[in-house]
Amino acid sequence: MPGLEDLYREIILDHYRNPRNRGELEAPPATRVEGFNPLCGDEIVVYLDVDDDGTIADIRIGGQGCSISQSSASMMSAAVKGKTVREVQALTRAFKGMMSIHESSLDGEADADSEAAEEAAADEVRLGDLEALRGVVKFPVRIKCATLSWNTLAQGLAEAAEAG
Amino acid sequence: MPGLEDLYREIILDHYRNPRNRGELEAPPATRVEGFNPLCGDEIVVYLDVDDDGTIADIRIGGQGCSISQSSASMMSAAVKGKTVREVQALTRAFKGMMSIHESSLDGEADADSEAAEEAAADEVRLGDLEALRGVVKFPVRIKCATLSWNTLAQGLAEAAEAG
Amino acid sequence: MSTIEERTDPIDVAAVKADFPLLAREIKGRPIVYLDSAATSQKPRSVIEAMTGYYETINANVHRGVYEIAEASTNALEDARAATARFIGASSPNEIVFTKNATEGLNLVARSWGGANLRSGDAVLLTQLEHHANIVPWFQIAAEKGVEIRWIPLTADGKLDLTDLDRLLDGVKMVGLSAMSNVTGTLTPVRRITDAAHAAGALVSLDACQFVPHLPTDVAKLGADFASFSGHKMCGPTGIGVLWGREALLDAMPPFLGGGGMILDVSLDGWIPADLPAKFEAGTPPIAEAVGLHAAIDYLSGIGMDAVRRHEVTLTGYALRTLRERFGDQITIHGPSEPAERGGVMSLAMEGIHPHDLAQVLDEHAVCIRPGHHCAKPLMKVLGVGATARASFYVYNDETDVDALAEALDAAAGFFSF
Amino acid sequence: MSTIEERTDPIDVAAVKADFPLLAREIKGRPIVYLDSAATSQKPRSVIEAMTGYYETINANVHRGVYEIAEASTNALEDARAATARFIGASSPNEIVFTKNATEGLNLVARSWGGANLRSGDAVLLTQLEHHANIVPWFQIAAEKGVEIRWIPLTADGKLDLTDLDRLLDGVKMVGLSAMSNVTGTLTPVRRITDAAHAAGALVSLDACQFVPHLPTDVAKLGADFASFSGHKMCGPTGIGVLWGREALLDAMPPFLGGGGMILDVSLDGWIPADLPAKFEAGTPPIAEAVGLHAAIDYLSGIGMDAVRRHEVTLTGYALRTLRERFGDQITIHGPSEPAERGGVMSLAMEGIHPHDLAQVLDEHAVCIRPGHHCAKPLMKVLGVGATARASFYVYNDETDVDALAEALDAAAGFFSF
Ligand SMILES: Cc1ncc(COP(=O)(O)O)c(C=O)c1O
Ligand SMILES: Cc1ncc(COP(=O)(O)O)c(C=O)c1O
Repeated sequence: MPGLEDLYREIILDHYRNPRNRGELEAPPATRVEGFNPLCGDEIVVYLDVDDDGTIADIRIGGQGCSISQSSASMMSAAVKGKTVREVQALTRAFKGMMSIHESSLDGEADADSEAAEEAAADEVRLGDLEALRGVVKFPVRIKCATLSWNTLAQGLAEAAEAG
Repeated sequence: MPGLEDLYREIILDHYRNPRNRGELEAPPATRVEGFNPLCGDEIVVYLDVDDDGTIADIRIGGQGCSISQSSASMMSAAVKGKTVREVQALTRAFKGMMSIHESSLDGEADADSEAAEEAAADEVRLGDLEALRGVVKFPVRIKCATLSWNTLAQGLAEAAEAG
Repeated sequence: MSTIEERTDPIDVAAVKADFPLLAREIKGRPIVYLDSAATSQKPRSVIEAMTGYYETINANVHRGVYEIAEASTNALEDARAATARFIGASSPNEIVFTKNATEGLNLVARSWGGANLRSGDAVLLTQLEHHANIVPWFQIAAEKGVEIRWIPLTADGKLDLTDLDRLLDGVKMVGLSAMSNVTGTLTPVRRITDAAHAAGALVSLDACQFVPHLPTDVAKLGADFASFSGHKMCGPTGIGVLWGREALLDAMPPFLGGGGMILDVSLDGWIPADLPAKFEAGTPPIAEAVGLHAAIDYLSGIGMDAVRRHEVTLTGYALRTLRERFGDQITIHGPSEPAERGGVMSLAMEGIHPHDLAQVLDEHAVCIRPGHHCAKPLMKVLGVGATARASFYVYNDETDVDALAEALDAAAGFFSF
Repeated sequence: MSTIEERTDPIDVAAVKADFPLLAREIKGRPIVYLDSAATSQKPRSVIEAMTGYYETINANVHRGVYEIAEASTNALEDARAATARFIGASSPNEIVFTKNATEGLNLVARSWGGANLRSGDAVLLTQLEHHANIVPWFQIAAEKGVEIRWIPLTADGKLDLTDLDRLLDGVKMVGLSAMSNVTGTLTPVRRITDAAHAAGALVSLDACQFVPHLPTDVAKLGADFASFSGHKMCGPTGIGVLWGREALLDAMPPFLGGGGMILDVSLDGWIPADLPAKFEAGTPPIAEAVGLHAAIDYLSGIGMDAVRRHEVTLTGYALRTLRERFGDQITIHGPSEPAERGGVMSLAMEGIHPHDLAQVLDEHAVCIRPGHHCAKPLMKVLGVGATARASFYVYNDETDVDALAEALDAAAGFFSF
């Protein structure tokens, strides 16, 4: 049986208490996207500044929510800042692959996610600190908390690409 | 336990096979009303010719349905023809009183009906042949078959009164 | 534990019967002969126990709970959705909306799809053998929108008359089609009609109420766009139905009922609907009922839907032969004469005996059939009757039930001939 | 047999608890502490057994069957309707419409009454503590009809601020009012608002979801015009809800869903709706669920709703004292501070711990509470939070449950303070 320490790793609580890149960017020129977790009320706002050469020049995080959603957003912001959009896409696939549950999935996402996992493996992406969130998989209800910021980021990148 | 012979008395089957006053009247001048039993599809059409002095000069019955609804309509037509509207109202109360079930009623009709029974007793109405339908009460599902023609008649009298 | 996993064709009906507690009952001193499965089916022990087990061990509201039984309850609901999707060949659980019954599903299509897509001057095409549940919702939206309702007529033996189909389809945006009549048992040529409808630019909302419980169902092969059915006719509980729809269509449709669970956000100024399938499931869903439906699907799958269908074809053939031989001209059996063209539903007319009276006498013999218009009054008019006496079979019926029916019909004929 | 008929005040909670099979469960090696009855209640054995008994002995479709079990099934449904009418002081069983849940009832009022009676320029008045189920349906019909939505604001301690009530009511045709908040437990002054609404020519649709299960209910005394609630929150099953409405209003309203059972006649040219309550019950109703609801009503009546209410006031008082003493400034308890002004629902905020995380730790202690917005996002905004951690009590909870909650909160505070 998974214990709380599988979920609330030290580094997660650290990001929760001291969130990185917290704040806002003026939008426009930056891109602003909101994400909701309709089940628990978590809200994430991602502000993105993508360079002309496709690099994430700056990122800020707003919103509120539980330790998992907030620390995941914080860790994400640290992980993607300065990376190219392509690199971020590979990282997103890797992260969502890690978050996939291979038991019967709630909404058919699992298959897509496990494909993502394989692609990510092919990308040979290093997750680094993000590995700390691996324990979330043992608490399926919380997976959406951990992926909310990444889904919001993906939407933001799509919007930034359209706008640019 | 009630048996089929309680329901299908000889006289009922006779009225079913040889319905009295079957047919139509030209409407207008006659009043024509339709009644449905939405549960089983029985349909009764009553044609009424009410005199200026409030006597039912003529009545005809159309429609189709089970032996209980058809024989009840036939017996009703025989019982009311030539009677005054007041007499028919008393007879209707007496009949519906007989049809009331004193157990828990399906739709609250029982209370109204048992009041009707008391009033009818006060009226000292003689039901005559209509008594043969008393056994229907033991088959609650069939009560609506027996009362359909009487409800349709009541509606017809109301419409005739308005028109006149 | 199910006792039916190892069964091979033909079905061991005695063993199946033993799975259904109610079928062990006696009525008026005789073993019950239940021939009203078209109205609702009986429930196997495994279904009843699944719901009891749910209430006794994991009952909790779904979706928003973190605690163990709330998570188990959510999983039970979503597992039921996935099982339902597999059972009918849906391409994703997102295509499965749990409703309260088939009627709600058919209304949802008329209101949500119809509300958004029908315009004044459009036409909706129905068949004359539809159940009121696939008629009245279209009347309602048609009155609101100024839409014309057209009808596919019937042949003398109760099949769809498709002679004029292409002309009828002209200008039609939606076809409401029953896959199998609940009165005559007629199996309609669903694929032929869905192909013609799509060619004419129309969609098809299938009333699969009598189909899914009795025949192997693959919505992709049927070619329909929506299909609605009820749990209670397929060995499952009351209080739950299913609407299946193509994901892209459901995605584009506005929500139906509003409330908890179907929103992404609500403020004083407005609201944003949630994604599928939550968008169409406002309020607490029928959770225990979904668990029961799942058990029913497992039960039927254990027997095998092919075996269920074969069994019913054989039994229907036996019934048609028996009744015709025994009662000759005294009996009319509405609908197609070939068992392969129909399901195990037969509407009977006995010379000189009203269906209501017939059912009453049969009840004395513990034979449960249903008299009435069966919520298909337009079809009654076509058949030229006010009501029929309907006997319907399921996987737990066998030849002894048909024999008991014949005996009781004989008794009724005797009773009303004196 | 119920074991509770003889009980007198105070309630023998140990005996009550023993009536609920799920409450005998262990979670992670500890006895379950179920504090989520505002989401759904647990079910006593008598309710579960009533449904099993229904399926095993009289399962049949209702209304149109002549045979013995069909008649028994019909009677069971109508007996449940009559019992429900008595339980809430309705003046006739015709005023009781069985729905799938409270949400459907609230939607029915908005769509059927609102569809027929609201005009562009009219206003609908809601409160800021409404559940989405009494908000979104009004947004939907308002968008269609060009109707203005207004809001009764809240005071700092989560009560309705009625200062401007008369001004707010000007031009209002309908008030949507929760009798008790599912977030703060606030009991609203229903009678005061129904009187003011009627004086202003408006009707009131009451969300009685959290009220009927917990307080003696007399719809006549409350003065409302409609009231909706769910079976599953009052010891009954999922899959059933109740809409009560004044008979004259329901009579005048157009039908909602179309289908079998709600018609008097259907032809190719049109249809005639049936009388109450059939008019609003399209399709096969939740029959087994009505039987379960009836058993739940009998169970609650056996204890006595006065006793239920007194028990919850006492327990809520104990909980408020215990938590305040133990956690002081570390805890915020939203809503009215006096137990008499509230139900047994409390939304907690622990300093520095998000509700979601709190619930997660509590689950380790087998304490079941619910984090989230509780389908009341406008209220969350007023409270200035994204979510709350909600604990809610029912007749089977006692002081040991409150103590277990306090213990677990303590552990959570410890866990997140390192
Ligand atoms: C106040 C209130 N209104 C409405 C509802 C909706 O009830 P249901 O989900 O049973 O339709 C609930 C429960 O979730 C509630 O607490
Ligand atoms: C063909 C058909 N359609 C629709 C229905 C309606 O199903 P339900 O009453 O479960 O909504 C039925 C059953 O009564 C049916 O037989």
